[in-house]
Amino acid sequence: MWAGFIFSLRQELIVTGIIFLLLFIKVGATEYKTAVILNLVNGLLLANFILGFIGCQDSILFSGMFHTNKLLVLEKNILNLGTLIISLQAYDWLKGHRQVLEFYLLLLATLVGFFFMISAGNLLMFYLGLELSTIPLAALSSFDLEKRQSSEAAMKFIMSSAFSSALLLFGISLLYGATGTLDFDTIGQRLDGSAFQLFAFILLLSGFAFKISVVPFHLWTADVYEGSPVTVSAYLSVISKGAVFFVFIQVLYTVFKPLAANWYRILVLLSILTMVTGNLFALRQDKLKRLLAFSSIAQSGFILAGITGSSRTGDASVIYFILVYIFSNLGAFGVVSLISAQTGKEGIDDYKGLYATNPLLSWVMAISLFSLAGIPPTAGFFGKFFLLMAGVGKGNYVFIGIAALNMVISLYYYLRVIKAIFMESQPEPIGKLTIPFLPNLAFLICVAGIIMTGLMGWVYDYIYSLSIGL
Amino acid sequence: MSASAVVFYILSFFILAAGLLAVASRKIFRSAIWLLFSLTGIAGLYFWLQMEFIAAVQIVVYVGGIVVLIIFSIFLTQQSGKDLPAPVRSRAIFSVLAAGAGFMLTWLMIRRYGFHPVGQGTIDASVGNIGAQMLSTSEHGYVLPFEVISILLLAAMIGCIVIAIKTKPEDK
Amino acid sequence: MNQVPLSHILFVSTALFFIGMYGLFTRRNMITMLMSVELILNSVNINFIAFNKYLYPEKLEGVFFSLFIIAIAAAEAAVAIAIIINLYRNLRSIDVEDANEMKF
Amino acid sequence: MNLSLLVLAPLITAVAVLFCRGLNRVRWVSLAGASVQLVLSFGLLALYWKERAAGNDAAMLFEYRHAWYLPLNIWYHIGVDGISVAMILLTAIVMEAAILVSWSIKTMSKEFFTLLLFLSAGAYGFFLSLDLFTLFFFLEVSVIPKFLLIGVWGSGKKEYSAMKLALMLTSGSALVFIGLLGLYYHTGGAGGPHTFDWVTISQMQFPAEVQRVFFPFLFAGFGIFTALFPFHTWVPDGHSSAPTAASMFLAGISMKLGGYGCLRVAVFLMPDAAREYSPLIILLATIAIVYGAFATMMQKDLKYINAYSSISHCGFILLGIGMLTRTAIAGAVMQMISHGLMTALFFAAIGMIYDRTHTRLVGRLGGLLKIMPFISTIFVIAGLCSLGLPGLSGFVAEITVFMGSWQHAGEMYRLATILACASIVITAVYILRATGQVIMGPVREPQYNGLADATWNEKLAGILLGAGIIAIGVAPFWLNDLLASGVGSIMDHAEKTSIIK
Amino acid sequence: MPNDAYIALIPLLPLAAFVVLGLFGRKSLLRLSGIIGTGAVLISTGLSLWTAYRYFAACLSDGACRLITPLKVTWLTFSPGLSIDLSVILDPISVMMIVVVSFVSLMVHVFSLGYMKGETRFGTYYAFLGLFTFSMLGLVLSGNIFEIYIFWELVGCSSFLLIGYYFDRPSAVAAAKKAFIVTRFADLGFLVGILILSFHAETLDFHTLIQRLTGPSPQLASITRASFLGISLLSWGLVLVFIGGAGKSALFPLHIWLPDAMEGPTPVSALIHAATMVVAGVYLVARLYPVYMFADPAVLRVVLYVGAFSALFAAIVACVQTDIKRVLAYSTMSQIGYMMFALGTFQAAGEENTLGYTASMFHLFTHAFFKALLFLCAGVIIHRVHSNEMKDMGGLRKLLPLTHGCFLIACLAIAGIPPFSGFFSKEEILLAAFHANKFVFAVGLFTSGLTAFYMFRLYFSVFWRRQSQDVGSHHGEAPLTMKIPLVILAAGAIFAGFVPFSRWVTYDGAPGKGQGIGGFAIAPVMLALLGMLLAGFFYQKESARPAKAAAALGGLYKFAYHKFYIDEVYSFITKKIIFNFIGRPAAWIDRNIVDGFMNLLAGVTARISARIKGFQSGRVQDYALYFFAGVAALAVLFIYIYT
Repeated sequence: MWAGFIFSLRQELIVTGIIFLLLFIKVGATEYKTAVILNLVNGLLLANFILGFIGCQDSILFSGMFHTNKLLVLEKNILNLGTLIISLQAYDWLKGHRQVLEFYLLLLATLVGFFFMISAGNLLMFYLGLELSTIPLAALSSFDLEKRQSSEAAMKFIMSSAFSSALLLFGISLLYGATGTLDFDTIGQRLDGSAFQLFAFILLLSGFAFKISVVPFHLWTADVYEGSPVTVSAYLSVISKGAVFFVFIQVLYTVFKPLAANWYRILVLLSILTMVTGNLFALRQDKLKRLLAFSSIAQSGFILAGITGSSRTGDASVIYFILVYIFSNLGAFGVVSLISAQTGKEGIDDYKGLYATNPLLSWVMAISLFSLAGIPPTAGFFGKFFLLMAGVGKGNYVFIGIAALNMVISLYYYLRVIKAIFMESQPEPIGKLTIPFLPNLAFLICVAGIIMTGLMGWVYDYIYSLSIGL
Repeated sequence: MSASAVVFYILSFFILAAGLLAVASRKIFRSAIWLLFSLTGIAGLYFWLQMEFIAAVQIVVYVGGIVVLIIFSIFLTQQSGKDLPAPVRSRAIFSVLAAGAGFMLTWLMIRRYGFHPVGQGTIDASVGNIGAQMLSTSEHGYVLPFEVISILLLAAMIGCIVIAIKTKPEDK
Repeated sequence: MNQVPLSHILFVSTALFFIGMYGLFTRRNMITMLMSVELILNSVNINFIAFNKYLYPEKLEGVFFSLFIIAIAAAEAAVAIAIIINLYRNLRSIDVEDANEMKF
Repeated sequence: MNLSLLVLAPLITAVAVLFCRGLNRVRWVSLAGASVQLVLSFGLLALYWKERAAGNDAAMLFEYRHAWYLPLNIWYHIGVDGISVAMILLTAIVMEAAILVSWSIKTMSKEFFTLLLFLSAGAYGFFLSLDLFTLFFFLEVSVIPKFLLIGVWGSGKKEYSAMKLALMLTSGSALVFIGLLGLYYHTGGAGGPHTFDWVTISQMQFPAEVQRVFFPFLFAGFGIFTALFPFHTWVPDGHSSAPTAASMFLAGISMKLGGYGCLRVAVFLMPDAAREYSPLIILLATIAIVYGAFATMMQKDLKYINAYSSISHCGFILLGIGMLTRTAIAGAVMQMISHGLMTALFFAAIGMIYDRTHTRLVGRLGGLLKIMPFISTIFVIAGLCSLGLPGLSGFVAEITVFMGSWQHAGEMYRLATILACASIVITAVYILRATGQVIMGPVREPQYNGLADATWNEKLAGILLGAGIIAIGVAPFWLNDLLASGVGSIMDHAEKTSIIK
Repeated sequence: MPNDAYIALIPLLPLAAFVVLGLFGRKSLLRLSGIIGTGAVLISTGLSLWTAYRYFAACLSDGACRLITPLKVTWLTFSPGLSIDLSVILDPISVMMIVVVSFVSLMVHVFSLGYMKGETRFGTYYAFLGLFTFSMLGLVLSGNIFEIYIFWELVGCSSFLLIGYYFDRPSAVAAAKKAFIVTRFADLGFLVGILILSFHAETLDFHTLIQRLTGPSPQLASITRASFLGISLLSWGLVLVFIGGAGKSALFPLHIWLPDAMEGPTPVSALIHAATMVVAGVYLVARLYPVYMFADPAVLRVVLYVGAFSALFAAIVACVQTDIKRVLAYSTMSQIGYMMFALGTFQAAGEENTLGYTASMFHLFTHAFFKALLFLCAGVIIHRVHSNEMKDMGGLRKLLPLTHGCFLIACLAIAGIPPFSGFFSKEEILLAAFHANKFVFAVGLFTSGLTAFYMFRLYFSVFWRRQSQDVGSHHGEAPLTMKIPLVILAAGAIFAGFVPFSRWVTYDGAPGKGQGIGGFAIAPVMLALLGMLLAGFFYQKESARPAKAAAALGGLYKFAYHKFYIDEVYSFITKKIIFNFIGRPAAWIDRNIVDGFMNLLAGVTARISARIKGFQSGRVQDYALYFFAGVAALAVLFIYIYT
């Protein structure tokens, strides 16, 4: 029995194990070399990622608080992969940082939080997972300790998320009052679509919406992304968002199935708002991180569109897109991170003439942005296509038309960056940068992922075989 | 109206009034003290609800922990005696409107929804029961959340240390 | 206590919730904002306890939930205060209006 | 024949180019790759003829299917009919010529050739696709290479043009996208799965209201690619800012993607709607033809002249498609090929002139015939082809469109045909103005006197395209035969599935 | 006649010359190009004559000329029945035309050997000549209406290339452009005409087309039933085809290109703009003559009046021009007007009159000789004087005796003095006109007087007027290669009239009756003599008489001198109206309205984006407020409104 227990919980346990290992090093060792630690951690993360693949069994533990099945394991593996890439990319930045161990402790704590959130079988576990992933993240936002912007970002993040989880909690409490249970399965049976439950649901939804930066709950996003260290922004934009999306879709499709007609309308509205607002704001940004922040908001809108499809295709497309999105967004953030760590430059104008000095970085950036924009042959194209394809499954062509239009708008600002990199020049372009091995590896993974994921249909097939529909 | 009810209404009034003063007072210390009162009032409410353990936790954590922390940080960051800046006018108006309208809306929802007690049993919120459930892995066992929150607290602690600790300026 | 209907308790919690929200919206001092958050969380706690007590007494779900909320509120407050203090070091102010360097 | 080779050949070449060192090797590898494409496409032509001669009268030959996204029923499905073979041939010729004229690219030549080859892979894929998803995939593939080619190696307000082109073309794809999804979700009516498969869809009948809703999306979407009025404004800026090879590709191939898509997807799959919307199509096409021609008259920059004239000429494609008669559609396809060759040649000549004189302004050029007879000759050939001189491909195509259009007996259609015919006069005016100014007349600037004529590679490019033009112009019957079965099946389909009529 | 496929060689040989010279004529074959071009045409001419001999011999033996289609290749199929076939047909007029074309072309080729000697683009010149000869021969041999259109365009193109031969002269370039565009404009009519006729006749083949549109057939019924603006489509089609012909044949008002076309080398003018291409319009109408006859008589009346007016108009203008080639150009226009109105005489008076057809073709035939001769003579003169202006000439009869003689013969021929060739054909035309329409007859008569006047005005001005003149440093009149063609053509100009034309060339192939001219000829000849005398009176010696006469005529003279300001009207319409009111607005609209709209969309998006930036105020409390507002809005919206 214990073997089954451990096996089912192995992803959480491994990460927790790494946390404790690091904690012991922190407490035990007095002198250590940052580079060694970084290599060690990355090795452990790699091992973690690989171990994630060893089989899986569907099980429900702790009297329904913890679920696991192939889909959830896959989702966690996706997050593992993203974390690994981020960690590799953070190499440059962390090498100059003194609290490397703490960084990883916090980061992995959030990862564990996401895992528990994904596996949560009741609202309490969900809430704990959410907080476990939020509170350390707020601390991480502040990790550029001397930078005022970093502190400001952390403050905005913790205040906003405190407020949002307060609303979420209020929603949960009302839901509890209405149904008498915290258990996901039981809640689903007791929903009747009354106004009160709907209200509770909207409060709950706002909590989710906050995490995935859905307009109008997105306002923290840009400021926090801009102020936080690039690595943390990247983590926020892909891992945090991806994990919450995983849970969100699970919750919508199973727990709130009885309210499907209601949330469909809400999501359509929010999706449109999110895409439009995200794009309109992204249009006028001059700083890359901020631009990527708004772009990630717009991407959330597209993902919502996929969710509205309420079908297996929808679920599969969302998961697939998040996988693709991890590669693409991390490719872009990786470049920003590297350049920011080595030169401190983060404005679009600073990137003018980058191609002349750093062709490799430029191509990584370009390919990632193309993928974000949904241009073939990058995987982003497939991801967006399937999302919207799922979204249109309900016959709402106007909605998808707006989405398609938004893809055009989004192309504009992605191309602005490309334009700066490839076509424009400036008197003092960013000099030739050396790319250490680990970030280089990360870029390789991202680019390979961007190019291969789309062309190899079996990835989607596999996800589809696990996915659920309404 | 029974004495119990009277106690409840007095407690309620106390909680709300203290809460209101906590968010309205221009003196930050007073504000903190009003918060303390309000939280204590809530602990009283828990007592009134016969949730002694929760009430105890409320007092220990909030009154003994959080409020102290807050006061401590006030000392760190604030020159005492100075009035807090007045809220931005327009935001104050909108906030009143939002909070008021939100309250109306929520209250309307709650009022309309007839809550029906489903279970018949009585609640056993004794320390022993809570403790047993907290560490149980079987039905109604909360060992997993308990473990999770321990990681959370650990992480929070590390976070606080990293952020708040005064690092010595690196070899300049 | 049976003479007090559930809705009255809920009234208290809801009112507290929005009082806290009002505070969060208007208090310019970050620490007082944090205090407002605590009020909100407490209102939620009251909800959970009341529901558990009044409606679903056979399980202790509400009680446990509020216990965890209390713990998390503490952790959150701690981290938030750490962040605020760090911000104060950089900004020499804890007026939230001053922390708007990043916008638009 | 394994058709995927056509897509793979340029891709492999592109990768090979990336690993080349030195300008010369980059050039030669690219040229070799393009030549392989050329050989492959001629081989395809031969095999196609052989197959047809052997009596294989399947609609599509050399079909190949491979499951791609099985849960969504998306397949990689390719195959050719006469129309695709012709378009592939066109692509191969234009690519070869484009590589040849790009010999002078020295900055970032590796990237340039890679992108160019990438473009051609997209075009082949598009023309081969029998699955609408694959088709859309390849349609979109080319957006970014175009953007980069224009923006990096272009001239003038290149960034603006590149951006405009990318955005407008993507808008077109967005429309196509909605149309495709509409089709997809209305397939599988009999309980079968939804499908993107062109062959399967072509055996279905969509209800009239479905066609009515989604036809405009598909047609306008593809129309944007082929300069459908009023969505043509990317054409002048895009073409004129692009480097020579990219202009050649843009005008020669890229605009044809739209025409091909209109025909293959919009009209073929929704014939009833096509019939219903044909007055509108005709109206827009006529406006494009006449108005484009008049606008061309006022242009002063050679590239703008050719770009605007492309709008006018592509109007013929849409006119032919909109007329929905067998001859008109055959004419439209011929016009695609003819215009592809002709405009590529024109841009090549303009590029060569610009390389030497560093100006494209008509007013600053003059008397080039004396200095560079070869370039002038291909310029004149392209010009004459453009104004529809018999013996060159333009004539064949336009005449076929006119004959076909006239067969549509509605009065407004007749009027449109006459107006379209009238454009040949305007075309003559602007072509002769340009020729008269640039090629003829006294040498305008003394420094032009020492300029050299075309180099071997430029000559080869000119001869290749010119040979294509003349081959079609002198002996159009082979092209006509090649296209006949494809056009025939389109028309048969259009007649068979007509439910509104 | 079996085994007639060799006829295809007649046009193909010059084409081969074009291809060879076009590819290699610039460098390697530069020297040889004259020989190659001339050789090819020589063989063609031989074949043409042989063909003509065989064909007319067959006519004689059969009693009637038949239509023969020795060759037919499908070139482009539009739809069943409608296909462009490259075919070769032989009938009296096509046979007559190949003789004329190849013969004149040969003369010009030979003449150019001397005339163009030393040109750097000698090879190109012969290449273009070859292209033209090919196209023209193809045109006359066409058996398919679209085929004729193809060659029609090709002759237009080669005309363009040859007019613009001196491409570094802006005037030549302008003239070439003008010629192309004006004829293109007319071709538009031709094209639409073809579309109309072929659509209803369901064929492009001349023979079938004529059969279907002249006899009772469903096709005829359909085309006469269909009408536009109250006129049947048959009439429309024919009028449009006629417009095409009128453009090529420089009939009023589409004549403006012809005088300018004289910018080309003079032998080219002789070939293209005098003898062959410009009569293509006449040939086209003649080819469709049965249909014209069958259709609404109003159509032929259009032909009649346009022809007559052009004849008169051009003659008047020719009287006052000072450029020798322009005089000849207007004279050409006038003569073509003759041919055209001769075609129009049918049915004009309400009775059948097929003489006009034969007369027209006859005049076309004779005109080719004397007009080519005139131009070649003009070529010799210009070659010698290095000027086109009559004022630079005078008294050349001593200097250029042979040319003088030939020129005189040609003038007499064109003036219609017996027994020169022009006499016969012109009398026949006048006779036809006399039977058809007295008014047109009067115009023709008057024009014939004018013709004599302006030709002899030219003659006297060039060869007499002054004593003698010493120009240039050449010795001798001209090289042999230039003289031989003059002599041969002069012989043609003298004797062509004696060809028993009406026996062979009739509209239905049956031998004509050969009406006697007899006494009818007196009036025209007298009038011609009067014109000659008048010219002699004014121009034989240098005097003030012309100036006085001009002063006396005043405005009319000035008007005629400026060609009645037709060019100015055209340039006003094109430059001012079309460019300013259509072209410029179109370009402007495109940049500012259509494109502006696209840019506006982008601008609006950017504007909205700038407007809403305030939401992202950077204040966390605002964010919370919006957050809660969002929740409240969602709640209200989806709980109370959308349920």
